[in-house]
Amino acid sequence: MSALHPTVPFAITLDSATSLQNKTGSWRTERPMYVDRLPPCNNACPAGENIQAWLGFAEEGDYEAAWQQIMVDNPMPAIMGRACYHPCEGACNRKFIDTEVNIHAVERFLGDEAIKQGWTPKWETPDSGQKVLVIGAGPAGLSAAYHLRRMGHHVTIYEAGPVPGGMMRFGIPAYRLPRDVVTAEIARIENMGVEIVLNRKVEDIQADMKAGGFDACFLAIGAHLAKRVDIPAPDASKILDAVGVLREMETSENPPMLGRRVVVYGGGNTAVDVARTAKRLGASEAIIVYRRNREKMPAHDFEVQEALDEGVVLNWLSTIKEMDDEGSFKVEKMALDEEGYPQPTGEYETIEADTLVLALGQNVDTSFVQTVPGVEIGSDGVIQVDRQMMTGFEGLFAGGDMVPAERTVTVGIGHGKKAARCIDAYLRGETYEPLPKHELADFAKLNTWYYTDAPVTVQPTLDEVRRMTTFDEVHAGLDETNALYEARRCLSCGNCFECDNCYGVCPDNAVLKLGPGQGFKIDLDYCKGCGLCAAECPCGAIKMVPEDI
Amino acid sequence: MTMFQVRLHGRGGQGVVTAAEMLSIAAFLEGRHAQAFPNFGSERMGAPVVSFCRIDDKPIRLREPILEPDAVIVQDVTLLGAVPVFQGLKPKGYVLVNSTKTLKELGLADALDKMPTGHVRVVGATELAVRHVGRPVPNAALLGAFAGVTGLLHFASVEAAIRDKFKGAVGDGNVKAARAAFDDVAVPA
Amino acid sequence: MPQTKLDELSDQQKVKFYQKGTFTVGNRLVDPDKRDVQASQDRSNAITSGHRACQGCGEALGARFALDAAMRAADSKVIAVNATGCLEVFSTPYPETSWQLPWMHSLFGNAPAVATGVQAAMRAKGREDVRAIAQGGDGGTTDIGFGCLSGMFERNDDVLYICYDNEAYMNTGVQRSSATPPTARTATTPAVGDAPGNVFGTGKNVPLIALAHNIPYVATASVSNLHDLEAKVQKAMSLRGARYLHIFVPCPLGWGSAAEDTIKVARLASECGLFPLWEGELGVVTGSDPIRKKVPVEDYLKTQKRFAHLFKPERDEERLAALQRMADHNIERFDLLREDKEPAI
Amino acid sequence: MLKQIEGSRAVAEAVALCRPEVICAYPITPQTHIVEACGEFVKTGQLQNCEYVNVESEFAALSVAIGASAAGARTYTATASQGLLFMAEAVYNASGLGLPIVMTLGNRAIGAPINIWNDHSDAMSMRDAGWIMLFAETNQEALDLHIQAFRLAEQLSCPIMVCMDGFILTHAYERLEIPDQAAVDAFLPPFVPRQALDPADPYSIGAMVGPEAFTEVRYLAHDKQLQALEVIPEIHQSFKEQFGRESGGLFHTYQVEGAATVVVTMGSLAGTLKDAVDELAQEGPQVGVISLSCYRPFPRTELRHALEHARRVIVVEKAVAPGAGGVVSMDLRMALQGVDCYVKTVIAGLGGRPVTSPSLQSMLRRALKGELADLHFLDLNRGMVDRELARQRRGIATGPVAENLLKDAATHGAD
Repeated sequence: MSALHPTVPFAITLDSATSLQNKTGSWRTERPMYVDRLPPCNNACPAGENIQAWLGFAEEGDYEAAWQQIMVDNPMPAIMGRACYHPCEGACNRKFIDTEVNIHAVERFLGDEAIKQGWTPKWETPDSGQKVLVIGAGPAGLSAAYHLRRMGHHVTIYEAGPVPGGMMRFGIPAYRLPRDVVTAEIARIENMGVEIVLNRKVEDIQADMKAGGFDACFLAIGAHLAKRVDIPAPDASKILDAVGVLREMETSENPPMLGRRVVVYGGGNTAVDVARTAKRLGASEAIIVYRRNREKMPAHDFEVQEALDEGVVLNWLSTIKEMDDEGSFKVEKMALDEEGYPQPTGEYETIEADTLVLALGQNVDTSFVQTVPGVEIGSDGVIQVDRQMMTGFEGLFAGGDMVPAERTVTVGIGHGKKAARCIDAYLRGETYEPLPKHELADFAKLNTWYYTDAPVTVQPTLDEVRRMTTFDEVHAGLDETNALYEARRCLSCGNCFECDNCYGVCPDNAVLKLGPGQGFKIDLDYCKGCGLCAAECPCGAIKMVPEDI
Repeated sequence: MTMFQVRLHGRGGQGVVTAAEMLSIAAFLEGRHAQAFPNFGSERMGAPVVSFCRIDDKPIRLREPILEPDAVIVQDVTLLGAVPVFQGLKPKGYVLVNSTKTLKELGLADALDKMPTGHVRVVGATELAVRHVGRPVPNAALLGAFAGVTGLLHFASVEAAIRDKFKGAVGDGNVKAARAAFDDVAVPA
Repeated sequence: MPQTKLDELSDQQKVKFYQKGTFTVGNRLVDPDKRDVQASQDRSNAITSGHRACQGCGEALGARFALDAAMRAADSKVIAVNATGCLEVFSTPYPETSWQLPWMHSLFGNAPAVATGVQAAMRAKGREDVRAIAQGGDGGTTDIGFGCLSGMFERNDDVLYICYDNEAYMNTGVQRSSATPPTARTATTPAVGDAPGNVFGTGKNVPLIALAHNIPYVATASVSNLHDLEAKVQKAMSLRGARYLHIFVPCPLGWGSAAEDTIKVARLASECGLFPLWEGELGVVTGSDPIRKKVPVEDYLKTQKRFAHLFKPERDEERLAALQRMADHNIERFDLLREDKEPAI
Repeated sequence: MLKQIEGSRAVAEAVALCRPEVICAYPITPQTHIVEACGEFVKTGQLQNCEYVNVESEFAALSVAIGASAAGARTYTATASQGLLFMAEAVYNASGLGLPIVMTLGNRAIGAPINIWNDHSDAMSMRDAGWIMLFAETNQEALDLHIQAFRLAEQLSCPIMVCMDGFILTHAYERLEIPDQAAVDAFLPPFVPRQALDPADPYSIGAMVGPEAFTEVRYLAHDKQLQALEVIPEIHQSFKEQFGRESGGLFHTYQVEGAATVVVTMGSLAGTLKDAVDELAQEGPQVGVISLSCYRPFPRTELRHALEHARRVIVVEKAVAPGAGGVVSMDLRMALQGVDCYVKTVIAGLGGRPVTSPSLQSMLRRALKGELADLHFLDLNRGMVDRELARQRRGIATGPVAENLLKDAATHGAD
């Protein structure tokens, strides 16, 4: 047959692998294409974390790399792993298989590990020589300062209060967020060269910017003014506001005196925080009064459940009408109408209480910006910004609870990052344009047969008796093995994780494996376009696209 | 010598084919050419079987069945009425019949009375075999008798041929039976 | 959310080694030697590119899966004998062959015997490190080659026979074989008449017949479960004597299934119970691969046009139920719904 | 070494001397004694480094042989009659793949009616299968041909069928010269396959070849047979020099020189024929005899030379092509195109019917008188046939012909 084997019979005996001359790629009407799709967790993260990427490092046991990946987007993983309400987990595709990946627990593990190991963020941007003023050392301000610093700018934070952290100290109780964690993560930002000036209240922004030679300013003082309702009360001292109570917990030598029976009015997370705090301060009864039902409560269900576990009582479908002379509160029962709005029923009951804490939300103190030309304040009392997060005053940006958005630590951190990018672009005379988002990797794009059943790892929790008496952290962290386990539950939605399925299932050997970390390539000489690789890709990272024929 | 052709009749299980083969071996041992072959058929016990043996001093080309035998050996007298055992037998040929009866008793006396004296013998080969071998296989004894009657082969050749086919005690027994038959036919009937 | 006491920290859940894609072909988190052969850049590609199999061919895939695993197990010292059939035709039309191992095609019905000859030659030459594998489709195995197959088994010749079962004579244009399931439409069991498609009460289960020969190893496998398939090839190659591996390989053309669904269809066949994955040694069933996510037979049948008449113009409830009973019988017989559903690794 | 030995066993001894590495065995009368003896040799160690495989059918026997030969082993098997037909597909395959397998065919008739006795119908059924087909005249030649066959097969990479008449040769005890091992080793070099399945040098054997090259593949198969016509005489000569015997070659001639009448035949019939023509020569002209030792390839040119002075050629053959006549005759007529002679066909010895010297002589006498029909059935029981034909013409539902003929024979005797 051939020169290689001159003696073998003609035509009947053939030299090995000669079919490589037959390029079956010509059969194809569609070709597979490797794509990166947007994982739902990333898509849901207000801080814009590339969660899947850092879980990927964690899966390999490279925790520092994982942490560094978080640090690209979020300077405070240890805090975030505790305080964030993790919308990522709500979006996680794994919940359709068993339970969502316990992302926040892994993040917390990484954050704690970083503090323990003293890891520092890696950044190599050259000094820009430009200066930015950040007003407010809360999540948004710290985040903006951190990111701006990574971009090479000089950042100074003016903080009105005596300690940095903002709502991370004054809004979230210690049993959810231990203060040493907050201190450590803020210190790390300072160590990068961010200057924090405490007890420095800004009255005249323009003057301060000029005096300090700042090229731009980011405004993030938060929302600290408690909303109030008018409840007729003979003794107004028995009515406190939640922000005040939580702030006092942090700043005062002695904890606030709330009494044995505490009523908290409101249905948000702050209401739950206060009720749980009251319990820990020795209240025998902590009652949350809320005008709608449990399903409608804005507070996160798991927090409500933990409060119930700790003995907090929920009294929903109720509004507080007035306080009588004996210090009792008259409560009207409510009923939900067809649209789910509470309507008064005319039925009343009385609740005995030593203190009523109002947890009805906060307003922004905008008094000091009202004089800045061009700055616009909306009807709801928040500052209006454009798509670049800039106020009507050139060079003045704002974010966090001050601007219209959900008020969470994570949103604040996200604002800080975005503002930093916008400010950075502004300083370069440009406009920040976010990259277009990839197509979402929804559950339908996955082939989940390939994933093993792996239920979520349960974080150990503190004994309930101790939870009711101390401010020790309720949830313990994951240990390393469990964090690894949890990271490995990630499905890698929409992005190749080198499972080799495409390489394995191609009947034509038309998928080339390029080696660890290099991914794969379709050999179009031989790919017949059957689509098996795309169909059997577990994570939806291959797309069939029509050939131009 | 001119070609000497022997035809053996018997039934399956009586060693008819082996007898022809042993005969050919004995002739071979005497430096002759010999050709033994069976009248081929399914090898079932009890069926009439014929085998042949040609002996010559020169190579044998002929492959036809033996039509005009120089000798006929009848291993089983029950064949006498059923098969034309003497068909084509040469007038001066030889006949050996395995029986303890006389030719007369067998009803052969008249048919064979033209044969030369001493060319027709009855030998109790089965009886000899039972006595010496312990089994009613008359072939070796008949070969011994054949050597004695025809004088064509030395007994030593027959003995060697028997031992070629039957080893050990069975060979010894068959040689004894053959010897007894050989001796038996040495005495005129 | 369930709760764990702090003092139970040491009792946190044990780590199963990797959670991401245990059933995938490979995984960067697993030791290379524990990954599937198919994950390796150094896999043999016993049958390489350029072959003329249809798009999404299950048989081409099954052949590479099995032979690459066998070559890994035998240090590449493998000789393959191929019965006539699709695999042979699409891999070796003059002047090109796709095989990268010594390969031979003789006839339709004699592959087991030819392999016996190869093996005998190797033994005579003292080359018992070279292993013989015979392979064929279901027609070549369960029908025309069955006599030779049984002979090879009975003599316990040191041959691994691999049947690529696509449940009909595909090479000749989809005619019924003794591996064609009831109700399936083929060119010789058309979907016409009162009971369209192949009839109930026919066919033979060659893996069980193989088992009845008391040979060292018998297993069924599927292209949909590579871990299982490769483990079985490895097991088979670790033994001497006659071994039989029956691999389920969907045929998009013959079954009327989508090319990209080949593995999915195979998966459904096992997950519904119609094609149970099991193994046996010396006449005894020793294990089965449990169903992970049980589905009704319908889910499987609906993927293929050869069963379309069971659903249109109206549902053939009676025969659907009969097929479900077949699946249920397998599930019971091979204990496919037991609890230990995770693979050992 | 001279031995008084059965033909089958002698062949087995010869095969063993050739040191085969794989032997496939399946019983079928009349070749069974050969493979039995081979098995014994392997088991006793007389034949070493040989795998003896008891298969489940003739189809498997040749298939195992195909696999073994393709893997580079010297391979042997034996069969007969129905067995050859049962392996027919593999017979073509072995030659198509160019595998030098040596197979003994203990020639026997083919049923129905089932018949275990000798003729050449089996061999004739595979005459176009691409095998080299050698016919043995005697057991000595059968034995010698096997030794030559391995050398020839391996030299050409082509399978060889060594045909020997069932029972007549296979079961005959004769004085034979069994060569010694050293002589055979000197004559037959170790097998160096032209192709072999080998993991160290993989290729694919048995590709599908379409119209674009199939004719060429077949032409090459034909050409290989033509090469054999040159190689066979060389091997014959070489064998003669080493062993001193005239076994093999393309054909044997006997008294052909100057003979106007020559009988052509194959196999053991030649011996009886030679006796017959010699006897006949006492009363008339010497008739020559040619016995074909090599039937495939058919030595057309050589036969033409040998027969160019003959005026009457009578082919006595042991097979009939119903509706056509004699198979060998057809080949021979092709060979003798342009030679001024006539070719008569005599069908003889079917299903084990004895071919006797008297019958042959009587046939030859008629031939010499020019009375022989073009197609003559030797010793045909004309009465028996006529009565059956008459029955058939009467339109009576007569049942199977074979059964009727048996009844007829019982009633009328073999007249």
